[in-house]
Amino acid sequence: MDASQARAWLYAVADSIAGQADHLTQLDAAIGDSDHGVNMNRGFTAVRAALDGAPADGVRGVFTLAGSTLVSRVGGASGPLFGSALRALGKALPEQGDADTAALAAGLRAGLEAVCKLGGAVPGDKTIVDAYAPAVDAFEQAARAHSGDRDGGLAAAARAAADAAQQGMRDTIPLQARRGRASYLGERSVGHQDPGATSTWLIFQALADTVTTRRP
Amino acid sequence: MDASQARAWLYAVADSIAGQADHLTQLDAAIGDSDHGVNMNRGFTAVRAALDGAPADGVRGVFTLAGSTLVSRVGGASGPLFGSALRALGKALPEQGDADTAALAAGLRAGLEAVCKLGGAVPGDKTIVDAYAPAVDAFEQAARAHSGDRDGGLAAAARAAADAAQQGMRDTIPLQARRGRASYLGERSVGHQDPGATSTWLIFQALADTVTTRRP
Amino acid sequence: MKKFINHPDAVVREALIGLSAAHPDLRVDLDGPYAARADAPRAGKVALVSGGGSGHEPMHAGFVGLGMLDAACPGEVFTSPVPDQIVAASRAVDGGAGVVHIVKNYTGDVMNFQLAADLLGDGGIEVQTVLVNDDVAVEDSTWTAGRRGTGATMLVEKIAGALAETGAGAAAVAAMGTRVNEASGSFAVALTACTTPAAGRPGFELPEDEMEVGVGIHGEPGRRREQLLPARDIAAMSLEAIMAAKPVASGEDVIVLMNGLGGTPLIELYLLYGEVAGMLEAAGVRIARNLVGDYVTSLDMAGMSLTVCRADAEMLRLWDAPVRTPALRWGV
Amino acid sequence: MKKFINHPDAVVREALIGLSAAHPDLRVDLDGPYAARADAPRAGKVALVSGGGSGHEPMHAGFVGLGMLDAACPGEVFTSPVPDQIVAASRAVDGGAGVVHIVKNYTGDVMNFQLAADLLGDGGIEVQTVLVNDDVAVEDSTWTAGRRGTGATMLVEKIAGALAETGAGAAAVAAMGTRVNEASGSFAVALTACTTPAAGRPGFELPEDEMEVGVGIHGEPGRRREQLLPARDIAAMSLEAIMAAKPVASGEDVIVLMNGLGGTPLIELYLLYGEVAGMLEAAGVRIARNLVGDYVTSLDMAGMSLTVCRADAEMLRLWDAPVRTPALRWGV
Ligand SMILES: Nc1ncnc2c1ncn2[C@@H]1O[C@H](COP(=O)(O)OP(=O)(O)O)[C@@H](O)[C@H]1O
Ligand SMILES: Nc1ncnc2c1ncn2[C@@H]1O[C@H](COP(=O)(O)OP(=O)(O)O)[C@@H](O)[C@H]1O
Ligand SMILES: [Mg+2]
Ligand SMILES: [Mg+2]
Ligand SMILES: [Mg+2]
Ligand SMILES: [Mg+2]
Repeated sequence: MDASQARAWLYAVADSIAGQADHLTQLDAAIGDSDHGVNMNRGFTAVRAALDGAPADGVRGVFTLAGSTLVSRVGGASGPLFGSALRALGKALPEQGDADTAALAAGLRAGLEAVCKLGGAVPGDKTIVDAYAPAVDAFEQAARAHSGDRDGGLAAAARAAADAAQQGMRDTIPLQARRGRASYLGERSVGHQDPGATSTWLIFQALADTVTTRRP
Repeated sequence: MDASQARAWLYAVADSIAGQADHLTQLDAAIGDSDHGVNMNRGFTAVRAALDGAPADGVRGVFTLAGSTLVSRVGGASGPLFGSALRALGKALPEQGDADTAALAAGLRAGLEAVCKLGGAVPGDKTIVDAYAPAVDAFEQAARAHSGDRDGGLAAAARAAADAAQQGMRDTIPLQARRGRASYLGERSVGHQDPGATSTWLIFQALADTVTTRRP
Repeated sequence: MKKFINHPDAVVREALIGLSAAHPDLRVDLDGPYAARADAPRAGKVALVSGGGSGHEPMHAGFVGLGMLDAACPGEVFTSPVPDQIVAASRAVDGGAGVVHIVKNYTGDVMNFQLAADLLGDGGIEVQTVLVNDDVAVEDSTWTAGRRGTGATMLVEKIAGALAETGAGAAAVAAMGTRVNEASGSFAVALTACTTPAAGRPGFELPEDEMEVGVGIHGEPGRRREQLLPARDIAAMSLEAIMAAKPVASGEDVIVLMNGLGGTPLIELYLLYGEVAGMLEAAGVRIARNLVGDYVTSLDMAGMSLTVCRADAEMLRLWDAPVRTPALRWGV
Repeated sequence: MKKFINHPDAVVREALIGLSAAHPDLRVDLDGPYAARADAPRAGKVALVSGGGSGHEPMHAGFVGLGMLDAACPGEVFTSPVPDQIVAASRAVDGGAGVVHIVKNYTGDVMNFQLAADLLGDGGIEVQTVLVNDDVAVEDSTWTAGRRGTGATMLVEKIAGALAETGAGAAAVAAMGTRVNEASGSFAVALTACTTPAAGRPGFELPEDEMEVGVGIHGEPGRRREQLLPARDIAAMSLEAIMAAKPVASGEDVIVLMNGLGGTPLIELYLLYGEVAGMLEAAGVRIARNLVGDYVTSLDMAGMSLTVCRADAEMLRLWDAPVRTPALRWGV
């Protein structure tokens, strides 16, 4: 992945979140405080603006800038979590230049670890982690299996990650929340899809779309 | 009219107001503050209780007790107005014993004068006066015309007063209010029936019903 | 109807029980009913008595205390008090220096306070009356009920109350109250109707995109219904109506009350206040003092009222004087 | 959605403009954004900084001033502030004696304040954190997000703020805050949902005869939905839940906060307070101090929260200490 692909991914996330903002907010209305779409949209609108104004650095710079922007502009639970994930992803990548698929896999895992460390959630808590963890697993596996592909397995890994994130997102529905605002509802959180897991899926979906479209 | 007729009238008013309280409150919701039925019902419930506990005095005592009770228990515009009317009616009647129809007519006129003096309203202002004034006129006329009746014209006068009050009440609909709370609405008060005029009609209607039923 | 009540008929009484429990500085007489300063009567001090329908809390009982009212008479919800309770309250706080009644200009309030003043006069207690009629949405005409008393009532109570505390006579206290009233204009806009406990349903229905303009504080409809506007335009419309009726010149001082009608979040009141402050600044008018919050309410109505009082140095000095009441407190 | 706003995105900023115009004792930084005491930093005084999502007004900016907070960081509506603004506010009011953060226990608040504390620590400013988690509707478990911070936050801010004013050190101020939190329990019931400016519609629909029991202050649904009950039963249910989690013995003193969530008329809060006062009296518990009103709100939600804090003599002394803020003021 090069810097322009990284940018394209984040722009695609911004577009996707903007389009889904109302839906995300409505998911949050059911088990939270009706602001998740607003938060994510504010954050990725700021990311877009930051990237527009930033020099065309390497992938590391793109992701750390995006992560810092989310941390500084979103607030709530999602700002620090998604922001720290992107920042950790960036910091795991080479100081200069592009990242190969294996490096990206390691970076995504570093992002997941940052989320788990900051938020203390484990799989099954009905959070971002429930979409993010299976996505990283799937990304790693597919990256290894498709390392011989012309693109180093990036497209296959991204697709696998997006599918796994989607499944993880859906699997949050029957869960009772143990972290975040939804946990206050106790049993009433059962039967609703987690907003943060949904955003996580949108992010991986945007990755898959970006690297697929851009495969020459 | 003797004291037991006077009491029967006031009890009948209490019944009628209780039955129409919601309607009166709804009329007040349109151009006032949604409490006229509640106020009148509180007042006449108190009148009933006061009469229940009072010795069977003459007509004068019955009406002054009822009037004072309204003044002390209702508040708002309707308490002092209807209370003063009943008090003035009582005070215009003989110190002892019954009241003939002419005395009653004079008493009703004294009540009207008390209302006009206290509230400053004239006919056409969309108030109690718009039902009360024609009712008194009609009562006086019919009383004179039917003074030869077995009951001294009481039933005929009461019936005429009730009909005139009803007409006066209906005639408040097209008026723009110039007194009371409805006046704050300006032109928006047009097209609504005045709550106080409606209560006035109920009071005269109860009189007609009482003296008609009791005519042997 | 969704309210924290036990029974519609018991609301006023049970709230007074709570008021009494919450404020040991007040003496609440449940039979009057009235709420008085626990240290009243104070010999030689003019006694300020106010009252009106309940549903406007904290007005009036929330303004009883040092530097403001000596007693307040709460009527039933949106129903003026009865003469008996006004008489009882006035007698309870009369310190021999005279009694001043502060009366909002509503037919019911005026008549009941008048009957009470007559009874008190018969009993040898002279009453001065300050009539408050600040609501510029209604035209001032002797041929109608005239303007309503709304937000300015609390300014009158604060400033006249402070003057009474200095030992001024009843005529002077009443004159000051009247001066504050004359210097004040108010205008209110509602986004929803309110629901009285007794009626059990909203007084009117208002579509999602409309507002009632020129409402009072009794849940009644306003002067007109309009398309909902941005806060800036609502602030401008209200301020213009006030300034047209009660002009303030550039360079003059005002007290501004940005008041919530009960169901409006404070964040919106501050936003509105910011708009008003900007407009007054542009007009060269100095906001010498201000209050932002729920002071004169209309149960759960979502709405706001703006009051602007052209204040001279004496009024400002009295405004700043110590006050210790449940709802207004400073300097002590 | 019917609100006095200009645009959903501008609400917080424009309300801060109004706050700034209304309160010259505050210095409002619109870029932070934060609201600070105009006289901060005060050399040698521990600086108290709080913050959280907007929509809870007067909390927190309404509690900035002498004897309470040095600064407050308002986030977007119902969204915790970001680390940058917490850092900016803390730096602006740091008087060299250390900074205490008062943080309500929500995932977002905890994380953002933690990130800010880390950044401040890197810059040489030591931060002590008081975590407020008084809402007994939620079970206290290390395996979940735990209890929410609600009404007790303002008690913590008042009492720790008074201690900071005496020149106490940061550790002592934080310890006092924690003590107040541990002594406090809260429980809330809502009759309606609230509407955030951004979402534009109520967070949930609640039938005319039902209530949400065990709600927080962010418009979220409660622990359960129940048939609407009389005020007396709602008061009893709330008090019992608090007493079960935070027992108070007969003969002990408490501070009671009967708080409105934004859309509840004050008359209902007094009525509820009367019920609570009667029950506590029957239990031999003495209400040493109380507040009745809207202090910790949830926009326009019709609802109430009850907070009971078992208070020792030191807490009561600090409670009584002078405070001068937009929303709480006495003794000065
Ligand atoms: N401790 C946590 N770990 C991981 N994700 C979390 C945690 N707490 C909350 N989340 C995620 O955050 C989402 C809510 O984000 P958002 O609505 O923006 O913030 P807030 O809850 O502060 O309003 C939840 O749907 C959940 O996926
Ligand atoms: N000045 C007045 N003279 C005569 N009747 C009046 C006057 N003002 C008001 N009313 C009557 O009072 C009625 C309202 O009574 P009510 O609702 O009980 O009192 P309030 O207006 O104080 O709420 C009006 O419908 C009108 O008929
Ligand atoms: Mg949320
Ligand atoms: Mg009425
Ligand atoms: Mg009324
Ligand atoms: Mg939030």
